[in-house]
Amino acid sequence: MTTNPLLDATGVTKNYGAVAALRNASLSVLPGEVHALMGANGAGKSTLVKILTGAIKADAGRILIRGQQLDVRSPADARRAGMLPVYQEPALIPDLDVLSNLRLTGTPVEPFRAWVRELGIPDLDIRETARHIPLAILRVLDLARALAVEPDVLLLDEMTAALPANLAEKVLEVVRRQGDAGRSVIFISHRFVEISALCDRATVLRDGATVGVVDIEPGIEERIVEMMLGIRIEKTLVAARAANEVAVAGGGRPRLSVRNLQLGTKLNDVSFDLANGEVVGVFALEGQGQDELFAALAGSIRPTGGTIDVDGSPVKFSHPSDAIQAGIAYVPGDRAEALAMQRSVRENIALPFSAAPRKWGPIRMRREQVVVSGAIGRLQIDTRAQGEVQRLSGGNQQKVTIARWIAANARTILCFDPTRGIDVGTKQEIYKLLRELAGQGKSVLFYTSEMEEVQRVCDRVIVIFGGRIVDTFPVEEADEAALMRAAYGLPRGAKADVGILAEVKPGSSAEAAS
Amino acid sequence: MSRFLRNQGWVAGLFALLIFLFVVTKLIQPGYGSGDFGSLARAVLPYAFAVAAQTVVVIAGGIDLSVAAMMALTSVTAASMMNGASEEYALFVVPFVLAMGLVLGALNGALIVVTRVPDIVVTLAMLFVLQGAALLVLGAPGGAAAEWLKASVIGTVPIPGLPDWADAWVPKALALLVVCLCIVWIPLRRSRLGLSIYAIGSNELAAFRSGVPVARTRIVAYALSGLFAAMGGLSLTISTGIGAPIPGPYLLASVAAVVLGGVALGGGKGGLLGPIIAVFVLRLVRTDLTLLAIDPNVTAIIEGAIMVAVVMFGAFITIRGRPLGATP
Amino acid sequence: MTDIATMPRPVSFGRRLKRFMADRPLIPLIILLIILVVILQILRPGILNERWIANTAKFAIPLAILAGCQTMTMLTGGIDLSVGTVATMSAFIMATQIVNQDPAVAFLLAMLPAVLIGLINGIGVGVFRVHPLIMTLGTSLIGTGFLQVYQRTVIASGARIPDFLNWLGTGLTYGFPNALLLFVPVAVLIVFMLNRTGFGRLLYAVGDNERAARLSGVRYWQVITALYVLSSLLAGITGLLYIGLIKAPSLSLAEPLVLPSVAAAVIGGTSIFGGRGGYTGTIVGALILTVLTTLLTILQMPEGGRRILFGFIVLFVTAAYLRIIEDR
Amino acid sequence: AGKYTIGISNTVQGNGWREEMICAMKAQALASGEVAKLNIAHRNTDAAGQLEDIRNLISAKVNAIVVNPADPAGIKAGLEEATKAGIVVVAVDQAVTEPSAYIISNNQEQYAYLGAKWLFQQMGGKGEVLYMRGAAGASADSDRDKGFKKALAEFPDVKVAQEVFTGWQQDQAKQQILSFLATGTPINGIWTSGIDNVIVDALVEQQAPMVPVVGADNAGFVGQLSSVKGLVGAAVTNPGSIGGAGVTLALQILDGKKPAQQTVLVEPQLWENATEEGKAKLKSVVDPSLSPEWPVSISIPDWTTYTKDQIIACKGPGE
Ligand SMILES: Nc1ncnc2c1ncn2[C@@H]1O[C@H](COP(=O)(O)OP(=O)(O)OP(=O)(O)O)[C@@H](O)[C@H]1O
Ligand SMILES: Nc1ncnc2c1ncn2[C@@H]1O[C@H](COP(=O)(O)OP(=O)(O)OP(=O)(O)O)[C@@H](O)[C@H]1O
Ligand SMILES: [Mg+2]
Ligand SMILES: [Mg+2]
Repeated sequence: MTTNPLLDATGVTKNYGAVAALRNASLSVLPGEVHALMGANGAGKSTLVKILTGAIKADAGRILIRGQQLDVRSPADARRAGMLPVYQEPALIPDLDVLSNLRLTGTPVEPFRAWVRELGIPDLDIRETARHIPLAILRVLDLARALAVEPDVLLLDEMTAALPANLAEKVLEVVRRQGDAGRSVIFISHRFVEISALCDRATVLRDGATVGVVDIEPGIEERIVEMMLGIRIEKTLVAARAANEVAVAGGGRPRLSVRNLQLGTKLNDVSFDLANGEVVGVFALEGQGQDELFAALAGSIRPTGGTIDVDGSPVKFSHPSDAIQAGIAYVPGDRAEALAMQRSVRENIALPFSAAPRKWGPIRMRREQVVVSGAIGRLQIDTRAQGEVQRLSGGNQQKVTIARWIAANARTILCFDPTRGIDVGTKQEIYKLLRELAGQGKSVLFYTSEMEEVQRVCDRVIVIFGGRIVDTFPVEEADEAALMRAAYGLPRGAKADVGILAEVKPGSSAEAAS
Repeated sequence: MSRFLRNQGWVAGLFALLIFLFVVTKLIQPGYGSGDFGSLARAVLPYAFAVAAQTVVVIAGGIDLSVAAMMALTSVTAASMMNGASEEYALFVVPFVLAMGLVLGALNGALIVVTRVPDIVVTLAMLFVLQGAALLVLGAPGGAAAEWLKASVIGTVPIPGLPDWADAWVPKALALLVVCLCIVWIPLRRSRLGLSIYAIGSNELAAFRSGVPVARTRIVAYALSGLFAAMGGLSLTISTGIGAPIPGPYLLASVAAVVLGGVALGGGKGGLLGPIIAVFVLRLVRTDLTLLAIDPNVTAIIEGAIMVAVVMFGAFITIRGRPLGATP
Repeated sequence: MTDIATMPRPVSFGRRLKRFMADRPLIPLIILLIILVVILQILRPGILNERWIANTAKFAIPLAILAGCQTMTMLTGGIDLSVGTVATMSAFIMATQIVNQDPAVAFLLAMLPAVLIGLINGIGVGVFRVHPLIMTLGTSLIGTGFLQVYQRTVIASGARIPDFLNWLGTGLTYGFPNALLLFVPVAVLIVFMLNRTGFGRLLYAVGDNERAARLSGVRYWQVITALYVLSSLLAGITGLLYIGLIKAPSLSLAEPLVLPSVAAAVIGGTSIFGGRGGYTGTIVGALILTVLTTLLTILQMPEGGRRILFGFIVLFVTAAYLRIIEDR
Repeated sequence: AGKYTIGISNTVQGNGWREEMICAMKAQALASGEVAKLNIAHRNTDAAGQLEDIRNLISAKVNAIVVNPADPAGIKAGLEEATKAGIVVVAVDQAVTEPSAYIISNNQEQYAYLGAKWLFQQMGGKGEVLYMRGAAGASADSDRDKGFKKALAEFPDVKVAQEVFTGWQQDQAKQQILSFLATGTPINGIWTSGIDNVIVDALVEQQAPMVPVVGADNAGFVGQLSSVKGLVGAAVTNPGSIGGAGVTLALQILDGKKPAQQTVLVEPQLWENATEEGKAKLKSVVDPSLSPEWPVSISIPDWTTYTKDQIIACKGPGE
């Protein structure tokens, strides 16, 4: 093995009009290493990956592959050079079945199947149309497709962000083995647990420029965070939720009361309450019915049985606007679902104001401006590219989806994985925000794919497995081991090893910063 | 099985509708026979090619408003070349005109790629350009077609081993249609190029990121569309014996049949079989209306209503049939 | 990839100009319009007089209003191909009903089919999710059919163009076409609606991301139904204006305006995929097309050549315009 | 009462002239008493579409087909099949190349020649003429072009100032004439291919100098010839009622009375308002009760037997 870098990029620059996505980024990856690419939202990580793989063209910069300057102009070129990306958005063709997708990219089928099994999906139907496959599985298939051609450099852009813990864990294992086999991986994630469990070195980007390269060793997280954010932050970030802060469930009737909710085979007999001023967490592995639960509460689909009471009176939602009328707002995890990408930040935030026909008339611009900028300020949205939401970074887009309901002053917010793909700083803000909302007597239902968030934000957590609520914990008891066990449908108290994440002790240095 | 129904249910339903219409036709006009079926096949011919042309680009996520104008141009070119020429000369004319369709189609695609103007606008502009070119080739309907070409759509195909009464139901026009479509479509469908066409229609960004040469694939899709349109233009010249520079009603008909045939406007879905069956359905409806001597003005109403009703029905069953629990 | 100097260079005048125009997309369009007029003046010195300007405005106005229908529907990712039929129906019904009806009654009767077709379009697109192209095509077929049936019933009574429409369509006041009295308020209203009202916001939002709009509490069908009814009403009013201008009620009166109305909206910078565009650009687009038509009439060129030129110019203008605005 | 079923195929819909033709067919079928049912395929289409209609009419087993051909040669195959199936085929308005078909038509070449010659004489045999043709590519248009060119050849000092295709569309013609007038190019006469009343309207509206105008015998234009001050012009007859004549011819053949030749031509007449006797003639044919797009010559002597009420009612047998 040589010590010459496999991939060496220097001085990469990319401007989008006035916005500089990358100013002076460099990245050097050695053979056989798992190299983390880190940075806050909008730092330019995805942009760099896209440039390295020919998906977009850099304005300037030099890229050497195995010491040679290669002209990578399209993903097909990158593929030939042995560099395979898994982008932040799924890349399977929605209307083709999996097999055709493989043929399209010239991926060998058998290795692909093997990888898919390895990654924890034993029963994939290869003739299934991609459109009908859940997002998390699609991400895994994307990865398997890249692995199947044995790439020299694998570039994973927030691969684990949309994955439930069980799948994420398999992915991490596989990625680690790639490094062991002498192949390189560029790994983007906002989760320090993953970085420290997996990576050898990390390159940190800030505002489009590389600000440092560090070896991953215990205790390095703080330095990374420091570099990423450019400021020294408090050593121990206190949990957003103070231990003594008890739900102000003011004895009155619950804000939201769900009884025996039924939805085909997806939800079974789901009952729980959400009090005013309470944040209730929902924890589940992928596809246990949490999507359906949120969709039903948001008025997107109609339950087949059971009742929902809001403030003690029964409601039936046939459209999201009914739910909104009842003060219930839904923030989807996929921001592409929530935002009008070509419209301005302002219009996106103000969208609910015009929804009802009686609000179709002239807009009171001044009043709207006040409300909207209040929300923007509250979430500290980076508005440099506010003319079109699509030009914001992923994290800032996510903030807009929440800002909308802050502006509309919704009483209950259903947050479906709101911190997916969001940097540590922003995450803290969101946690704080959710707690503040609770403090104002609002109620939040909060699904997350990251366990430690449960402790930071929630008062209570309900665990769903197979469409049923299998357990409800007060937050004090919701340590990761307990949550994990419940999420796998194991009875409380049973001792079982459920993978590497269970080994990470709560409060270990690895996650102090995240 | 359920996947087959999900993918092919629409085509199967359409086919059932076609059979039903044949039964109705037989009831209206008990004398309806193989000769009349031959007439139907001949009427279908230009429409079927127009629809094939439209289908390819719609699957690739585009639309081609210049289909009818392209047919007019290729038709007048063929007719004026064959005017006064020998029978053998047509052997050269046919491939020439097909190549011309291919090249002009590719030009459509190249203009879309190079100018980055939306396809609907580029092909709208090309509609005017091709119409103009057709008028320069032939100022008025005219020209001629070789006799052997004209004969190639009249009569039936004798199939060895089949009794005469069965042969009578295989008109040459139908055989010609099937052969021409299959020669292009079947190899395409099986090739990576075919997959690429579906891919760019389904999700262009994802296709690009999967290594599909998006621009080249789009040009190829339009070139194939041009090829089918040229076949349509030739079939017009063959069946009428002349070329007409003013485009026929094939644009609207092709869009309607594509949608009736279960190919989603927007791309990525569907096949060629559905739209072709839809063409037969639409033509047979016209035959039935003529057989019933319905007031001609009501015909337009009925045709429009069928189009709207069938598509609404299709939308309705997709809304109802959406799997429970899928997040809308 | 090669090393490119990353030093900030002084921004060249050309780039600054381009940036300037990109931020004000109307300016390049207006420049183009002026260039066309200058060419016209060079070809036919003296053409640029008051009378010519008034005439151009007269013909651009109906086109601009119909293009307004296209702009609004295109913002939601739709298109309204039934505007031609609707305008024709209103015009024809007005001209024939005025003969033995009170003007107000005739007006209401004339607007009735507009409302009905708009409603059907809206319900088809908004509730049943039929593709707008197909839906509006279907209703325009149906409308044409009904109009032809209707025509039979009024052959005996004949037609008359009400004086008021005559005055509105062709009259001049101080050299200004009276049609401006209708157009200016309509245009102001559309622009205001798109930029400053909740409904306008929703058009953009729905066209950009329907699911996002839905999650924000927007009921798609309400917006779409209101939109298509509005579009149809505008088309109906255009029909009345147009009949005042043309003064010959024919059954295809406004059909030739349909494709140009789409072209005008596109040239004016409205995206046919929805979510982007506006009406001021469309107005200039309509003016450009009208002047272009005059220009091509004046060029003594065979019809074929003229159409070719028209097609290429539309394509070129759209492409150039996209280039200018895209690197904002 | 009647015993025959007659099929009709026409490929231009919504045009006043063609609508009159269809009404004349219906009225004549009714008036003859010999027709049990009409089967009318009447829509906008081309030769290929007309072939389809003709074949459908053959499938419907009609006794005779009266057809206004989209193209003389383009429907040959269909007409041949019809004759083979024992169906009488009559082409109206325009000729066809199929030898077995009978033809009764207006003489289009003569139509143009007559009008153009009169116009050039009015212009004093010199000057600029605005030549407003029909639809580019249509066969009636190219026949008329022959007639026009023939007349032009006889007047070497007459020049064509501009040649435009109106597409036989009122609105297009109006826009063209307005932009032409705005150029201020002097002209001495206007020849139109039947889109005439909007041209006169435009001259009046724009207060442009009146020049001689030649059009067809459409009700609107004929009315203008008697009412518009200063307008000198001529209407050349192009009766849409030729359709009724076609039905009559078909019935005669079905009854065994074959005409001497395959082709019967109806010669156009010219009605002008330059002379007193012309004015009187125009006065007698003016018919404000008709739609302005309808030709006023709603009947053809010897060939049609229906009344004016019948053609206006536009009802065939059994309706
Ligand atoms: N198409 C575009 N047009 C304009 N600006 C863009 C575009 N794509 C990215 N940007 C800008 O470039 C910057 C970097 O974006 P990028 O997506 O690379 O960030 P990231 O580091 O991947 O962030 P995240 O962690 O949120 O995914 C952001 O400020 C973003 O607004
Ligand atoms: N058009 C608007 N512009 C700015 N803010 C608005 C607008 N419409 C509503 N809001 C804000 O959103 C919040 C909730 O709006 P919602 O529509 O539920 O209130 P509402 O009582 O229906 O409003 P209204 O008083 O206008 O009828 C309010 O606090 C209000 O300030
Ligand atoms: Mg990113
Ligand atoms: Mg990003």
